[in-house]
Parts: sequence; C-alpha cells; structure tokens
Amino acid sequence: MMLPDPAATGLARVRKIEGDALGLRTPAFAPTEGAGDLLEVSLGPHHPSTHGVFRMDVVLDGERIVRLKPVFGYLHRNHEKLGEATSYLGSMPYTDRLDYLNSMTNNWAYALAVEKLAGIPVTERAEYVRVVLAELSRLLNHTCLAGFLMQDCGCSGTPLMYAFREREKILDLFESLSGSRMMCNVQRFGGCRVDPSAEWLAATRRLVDGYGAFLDEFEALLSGNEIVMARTQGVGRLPAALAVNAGITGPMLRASGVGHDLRKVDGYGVYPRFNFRVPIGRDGDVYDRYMVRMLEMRESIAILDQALRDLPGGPILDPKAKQRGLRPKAGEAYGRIEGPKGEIGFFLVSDGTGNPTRYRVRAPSFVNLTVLEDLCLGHTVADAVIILGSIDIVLGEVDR
Amino acid sequence: MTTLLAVLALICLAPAVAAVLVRNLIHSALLFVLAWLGLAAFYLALGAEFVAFAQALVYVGGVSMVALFAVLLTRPGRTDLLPPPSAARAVGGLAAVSLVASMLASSLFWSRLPSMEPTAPIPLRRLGELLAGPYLVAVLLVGLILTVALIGGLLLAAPRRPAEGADA
Amino acid sequence: MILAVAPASPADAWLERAPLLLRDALTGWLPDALRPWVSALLSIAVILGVFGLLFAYMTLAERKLLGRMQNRPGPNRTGPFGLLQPFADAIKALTKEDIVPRAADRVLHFLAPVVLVALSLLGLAVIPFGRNLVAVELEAAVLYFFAAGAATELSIFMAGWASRNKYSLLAAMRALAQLISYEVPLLLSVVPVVVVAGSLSTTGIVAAQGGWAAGIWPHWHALTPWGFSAFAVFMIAALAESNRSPFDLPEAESELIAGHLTEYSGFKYALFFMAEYLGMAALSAMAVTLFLGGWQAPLGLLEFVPSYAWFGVKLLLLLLGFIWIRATFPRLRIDQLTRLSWKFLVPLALVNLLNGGFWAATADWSGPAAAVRWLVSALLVVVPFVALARSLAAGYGPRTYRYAPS
Amino acid sequence: MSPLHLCLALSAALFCTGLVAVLIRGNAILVLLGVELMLNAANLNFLAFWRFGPGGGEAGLVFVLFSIAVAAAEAAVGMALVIAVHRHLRSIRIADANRLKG
Repeated sequence: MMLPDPAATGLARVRKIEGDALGLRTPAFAPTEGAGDLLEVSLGPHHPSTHGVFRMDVVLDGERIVRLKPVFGYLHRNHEKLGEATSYLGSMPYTDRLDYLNSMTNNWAYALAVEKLAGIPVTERAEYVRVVLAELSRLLNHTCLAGFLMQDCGCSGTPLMYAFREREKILDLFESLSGSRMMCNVQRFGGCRVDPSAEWLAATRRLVDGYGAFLDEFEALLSGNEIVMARTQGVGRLPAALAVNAGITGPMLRASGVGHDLRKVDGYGVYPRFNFRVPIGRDGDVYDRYMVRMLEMRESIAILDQALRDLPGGPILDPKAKQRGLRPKAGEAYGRIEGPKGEIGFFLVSDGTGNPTRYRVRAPSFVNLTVLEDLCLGHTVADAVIILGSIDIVLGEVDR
Repeated sequence: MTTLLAVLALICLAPAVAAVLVRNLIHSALLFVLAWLGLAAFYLALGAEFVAFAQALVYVGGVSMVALFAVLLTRPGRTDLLPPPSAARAVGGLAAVSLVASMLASSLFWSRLPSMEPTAPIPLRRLGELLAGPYLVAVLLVGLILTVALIGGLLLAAPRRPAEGADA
Repeated sequence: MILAVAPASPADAWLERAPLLLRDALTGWLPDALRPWVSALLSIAVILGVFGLLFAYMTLAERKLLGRMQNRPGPNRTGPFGLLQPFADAIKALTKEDIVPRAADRVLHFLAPVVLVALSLLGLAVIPFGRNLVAVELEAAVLYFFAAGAATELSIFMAGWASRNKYSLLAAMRALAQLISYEVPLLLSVVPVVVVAGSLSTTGIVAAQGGWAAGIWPHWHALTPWGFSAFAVFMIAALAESNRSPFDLPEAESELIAGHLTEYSGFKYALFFMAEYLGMAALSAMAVTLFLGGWQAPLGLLEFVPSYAWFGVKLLLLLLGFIWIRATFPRLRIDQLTRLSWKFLVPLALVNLLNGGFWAATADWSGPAAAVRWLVSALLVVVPFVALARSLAAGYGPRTYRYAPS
Repeated sequence: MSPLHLCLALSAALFCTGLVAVLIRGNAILVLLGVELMLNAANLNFLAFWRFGPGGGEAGLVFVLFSIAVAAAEAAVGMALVIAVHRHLRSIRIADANRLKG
C-alpha cells in the first residue's frame, strides 16, 4: 500500500482548514503580478539535499516558491503490516529500521508499548542503561543533523566531517555493546539484551566528558557565523499555534516556544530522577531549531553524567520476563517516548494471540514534515533545502 | 592593413547578419555579442586600444548580460520567436536592402573623401588629459546620465509587489 | 683572484635575468623578422605550461588541504603522497563518455566550456610575472584584463541555458545576476589604484609600488588604508567572479545539484574545472599586481630572491586563502549575494574612490602631515565600513535562549 | 579599397543590419540590440574619420567613448522597459505594445 499524497488526503486537508480558520496558514505567496512564467521543478527524489529518496514538487516564480508539494513513499516497506504478522519480539529488530539513526530510541518506545500492554516491570539497572543509550542516541542524532544542516547551507563538508567524527565514536560504543553499529536491537521486554561492562561504561564516560569540547568547537565555527545567521534567521518560521495544531513534536516544537518534552511531561523511565532543563526558542525559525538542538545536547551531556554516576547494579533483564511467545491479554496500549526527532510512539492492540492485531507507529519525522509547505512558501529554493534539513527527517521513518 | 581590416570586417559582419536571421532568441543575442567582439577587434586594428577594450567591457560584460537577463525574465517559451508577418518582413527587407545599396553607393563611389595617411594613435595619458580637461563637463554629464538611467531602470523593472515587507 | 662582487642592482642578478637569457638563447639565431613572433609563442607556451601545472596541483592541494581541515587524509593513493592524482584524474576525464542531453542546444553546450577556458587564459597575457616578464605590454592593460574576464559568466550562462535542465537554467539566471552585481565593485575597487599609480598599465602599477617607507614598510597598495579597503573589496568580488565558495551559487550542489554543470561530463566537465582554477589564478595574479606590489620583494634585504619567485609566493598565498575560505564558510543566498554587492561593496568602493583621490592629491605631504594623511584615509575606510556593515547585518545576530519552566 | 572606404562600407553594412533587425524582427529585445548595432556603426564612422580623416580628430575618439557610455545607459533603460512592458502585456512583441494606455 502506497501512502497517499498528503495534499490529496483528508488528513492534511483537515489540518490546513483548521489552520486557515485560526488564520495560521502562511498565505500562499502571490507571484509578482505579470512576471515571467512559473517554473516547475522537481526537487528530488535523487536530489542531494533531500536526505534520502524524497521529492518536493515546487513551483517557482524566479527563485521564490509559490507552491510546494511533498511526495514520498519511495521507501515504503509495509512496516506496520509486517508488525501485525510478526510476533511481539520479532518486531523489535524491525523497529531499528524506522529511524535508522536512532535504533536505541525506537527500541525503547516499542518495548515501552509492549511492557504497558503486557504489564512487564523493568529492572532498575535497565532503566538507567536505557537512559544512557537514549541520550547517546540523541547526541548522535543532533550532531548529524547539525552537520547535514550546515552542509545544506553550503559548507563544503567541514562541519559534516566534524559531526561524523563524533558520530563514529558513538557508533563504536554501540557496536561494542550490541554488536551492530546502527541496527542495535538492544531492548527487550523488561530490560536490555546486553549488560554494559565496566570498560564500556568507562569508555562512555570518556566520550561524555569530551563531548562538551566538541560542541564548543562546533559552535565556535558556526553558531555565531554571520552567513549562518543570515541564512537561517527568519527563514521557515513556524508559529507556536500552528506547531501545536499540526501535532509537531520534539525540538521543532520547542524551537517554536512550546516547552513540551515527554521526558518532563510523561516522566517515563527514570527521567524524573535527573536534573535537566528544556531549552526553548522564540521565533521558530531554522536558526532556533538548530540552536535548540545544540542546547539540548548540552542537557543530554548533563543527563548522561548523572546516569553514569548513579547507575545501579543488579540484573539487566529479569530472566522470568517472557520474551518469545509473548501473548498479552486482549487490550491496547500506547507507548511513547521523547525521541531525538520528537514523540515516537507505538500503538498496539492485542487480541490475546502471539501477534498484535493492530500495530501503528506514530513517527515524528512524518508528522513534522506535514508543515513543510507552510514553512517554505515565499522563500527561495536555497531556503527550502535548509528548512527541510532543519525539520530533521529520516525517510525510513516517514515512509515506513 | 587593408587585408587585416577586411578580414576583421567579415568577422564582425557575418555574426551580425546571422543574428538577424536566426530564429532562436538566445542564439541571436549571443551572435550580437560575437559581432560586438569583432568590432572591438576592428577598433584594436584601427589603433584605438582604449576604445576597443571599453567596447568589449561595456558590450560583452554589460549590455549583453542585461539583454540575456531580459530574455530570461520575459521568457515566452524555451525557443522564442514566431516569425513576423511575411508582408512586414518583405517590406522591411526591401527597405533595408535598398538602404544598404544607396548608402554603400554613396559612401564608396561618389565619395569625394580622399583617404588620408593614418594619424598617430593618441597616447593614453593624452586621452586622460582630454577627458579631464576640455571634455570634463561632458564626462560629468555622462556620469549623470548613467546614474539617472540606473535609477530609472530600477524603477521601471522593479516589480510592483503588494507591500508586505518580505525580504527583497 | 676574483672577488665575488654582489651585482650592482638586483635587476642584474643572474637568476633574475635567467628567463630572459633563456628566451634570447632560444630565439637569438632566428632572423629578426621572426623573433618577436617566436618569443610571443614562447611566452604563450610558458604561460600555458606553468598555469596548466598550477591548475593540476591546485586541484590536488585543494583536495589535500580540505581533507586535512576536515580530519581526513585526502587523495594519497596515486603516486607518492597522491602526487600523481591530477594525471589520473585527467586520464579519467578524457576517457569518460561525453553525454549530451537529447534536448540540449548542442552547439552552445559544446562551446560553453571551450569559450570559458579561452577567456580565462586571455587575462594572463598582461600580468607581469616578474621584472620584464610580461607577455604583452599594453598601455591599457588593466582595462584589457577586465574586458577579457567580463565574458566568463556569459559562458556559464551558455552552459546553463544550453543544457535544457531546470537546475541549469536557474544556475544561468544566478550566474547573470551574480556577474551584473559583482563586476561593478570589482572594477570600482581598481579605479583608486589607477588614480594613485597614475597608470593603466600593469607594469606601471607594479613600478609605482617599488621602494620602502622608512626602509621597512613597502609601498604596496594593500598596506595603505585605501588600498587595504580596495584589496578587500577586490578579493570578495573576485571570489564571487570565480564562483568560489561562499559565492558558488551557480553550481550550489546542495540546492541546484551542480547548476550549470549538471549536464556536463568527461572532458567538458574537466574544462569547466580548469577554467575555474585558471580564472581564480588570473584574478589572484591581478590582485598581486594591483595591491601586493607585484613581483616586488617585501624587504630590500630579500631582493636577492628573483622577482618571479616573489610573485609566485604571493600568488600561492592568495590561492591558499581561497581554499581556506572554501573550507570554512557556508553559502550565501542569491538575494543576500546581490545585497552584499549593492548595499555594501559598491558604496564602500565608491567612498574608497574618494579616498584614493585624496591619497593621490596629498602625495607630497610629509612629516606630521603624513600622519594626518594616514589618519584621514583610515577614517574614510573605517567609518563607512562600520556604518554599512551595521545596516547590512540589521535584523539578525546572536540570540539568547530560555528554558521551559519545570 | 582604401582603409577609410573599408571602414565606411563596414559601418554602412552594420547600420543596415541593425536596421533590418529593427524592421523585421518583432521582438523588443532584438529591436533594442539592433539599435545598439546601429549606434556601433556610427561609432565606427567616428573612429574611421579620426584615424584616416582630415586631421585634428581627437574629438572623434573621445566621442566614441561617450557614445559607448550612453549606449550602456540606453541598454539598461531599454531592457527595463521591455521587462515592464512584458509585465503589463505578457508579450515582448513590439506589435502588441502599440497603445499608450497600459
């Protein structure tokens, strides 16, 4: 089943009508009266800056965008239907492949949903390890995003290479823990599959201690750069009301000035035990989205610091917790966490058999992408590229 | 001298004629550029070094760019140009041909002008002195005209956008 | 016993005269009528050879340096330290299939890179690479240089338009807008040099920068307030003219794929690449000539080093600057690009014109008056710069961030 | 043929080419370029008489410089007009722009 084009479906239209009623939608940019012909350009699916196979059908007046239609589904692979045909444990590795940068958080959200559904308690140590892995994943995601965003701004590789240097370090940690760099498949119902060794924890501690210096270096190069500021400030402004209305979550919502963070709101796992802050932006433009992520990384470092300090001993996984052949009682559950890209949630309905009868993913990349046209209208092609970059999508998650 | 000039004259004339005849608007504009470059070479051969470079700079770097920009901004289609009504074309062509004939004839055959010995080229410094001395008023006037033209061009071509304070 | 006597003037040193001696040795046996032609051909061959090699190794240097600045080694497999990489690239480019889109304007598609390379080479003819080392001595050499360079963006337009690709078309429009915008400050920044040096010929301008104030401060134009300002404007405009980052909008790979280069492959692509580097080298060479004293040594003590070596060192430094800038900055947007030119560089260059006139008029001030002269000139640079920069940067700046109340 | 006569002949030919462009091409941009060509032809005459004419002709050379400058201004204004007309009428054919009222 191909995902229908959002502009043609009720979903997108309802949201837009609501937006209009509130006077929120960006007014369609009026082409200059009597100007030359409009130019239709298909940005993608093989465009270098669409972060995967994604297409934007844009109509240009000169270089200004008059209309923009996102087209996706090139990477669709029946994830949700597969989930309904697979056992609960069997779906775990599939979730790795949603947002393939953040298998750790995908795993956790899925595990959370199943644990809710089946009422499985999680061991203390595993809760802490989950926090460590999720925050490492957040560092990795935001670092990559910043690098890609700067590449989209036209830096010839330097920030991206800096970012990838750090990403490699985190991936090395993931690999030594789980055996895989990106598709980690670490979480189990009630705990984690593997227990981090003392050496692994020491290596993580070293990484965390050094990460602040990397962020300082990166920000010294870019955050105050005149060209970066000129390119990103005031571009792709997302008003808070539209953001809430459209269901935007994650750093993108917080950049618009809404202090909504599931780690605080839901307080899932052991997050209430940690001391951290939630940075919010004011203008909701590309620069705010970039800076909010940079500041979030500093908070992640603080969380990691505390989690590594307080990490308790004990089992990582209760051996009595059932993994294979899990048959939860009939019912439904929705597990959600604050992923690096926003609220990632799994909605599961059980009829008492070994497979869920309904398996639904709430993908932050997909929901955040729905406001793309509103953000881009009236801006130039170059702006559309960085606006898309600042939304932070992974096509594996958008298309599922 | 005459041979060189004749060759250059051909190099200059051929693209100009082609420019008028080709259908494609962009080709036409580019051929005009070629003709102007040929003319610059012709000036160089005449010994007017400064004028030749000025010609190249202004026509190739300025006028042609503006023209091409205008072509792109007013793009009616990828290849422009419906042929004009054939009657008009014929009349125009005939008028032009008769003009060519009469002017060539008058300038060449009935010309009483004797061909003088070429005067020495003016050194650049002398040219500067001329421009800063006797022709200073004219230089200033030309500057004024250029400024006025620039502002006028801006006003004419500026899109009348509904005032919305978008970054321009 | 023969004492080693230092030559009376650096111009007589053997190394200094070596290129001319070589030329005379090669052409001396020819009949007089042929000699100027052969020596002209010879200088063309030398320029082609030197700048061809420079191009080859600039690409390597760029890749190596970018690599080092980005924590990676850069090409290091072909030959020792990757030194043969440019030749491997050349072979690859030559043997690749030349793909022309069916809808393309074949003639223009072919002509664009050829015209571009030819025009990029033309400018080099009037650069004095050393004492008495200039291929063509022209009275209006500076004008010639810019007339020859004016058409480079024209061929980018041709390439973009002929490709029949929408990205290329956008690139063509950007190239035209960029050229129209940056030709003006480029030329305006040169005018004060011409006014002060009182010459349009490149050798004359270099000669005007000879000598040292107080024995240590070279009379280079870049080392005066007005000259520094003009040099800065010239280099920024030169970056834009040669389509280098942060002004590489026509080929912006993150927006327009490769812009006008999208539909080029193989040797034609290599020609574009070559033209970019040749254009960059030509503009840098002109900057050295106009502002950095050309082939003059920075200190009297160092005059034993031949003049062409000094020229080469300065040229390479400027080219390395181009690479460094590329590794550092993001790209501007097209409206910001044109705004930078019209609202910042052009007014700055116009004020600088006045400044240059003032400097030329006060050439005979000495003693305390000289200090006043420097002060006035410096003020004429700093005040407009601050005012213009402020208006240009209005509306954006660093921000402070709040945290959600918990 | 003497150099002077060659110059004059070329000038006449260029002038007529420009005229033909103005007369038979309906496109406003080409019309403007044709006018530029005619200006060039006039310039060529000035230069020819400066070089081969009866003496005292520095003025001819200087006049060409002014002429080139004015031609640049003319091109800028002309193209701006073309763009303005195109905005109004969505056409750059001279035949369509035959009213004073927009």
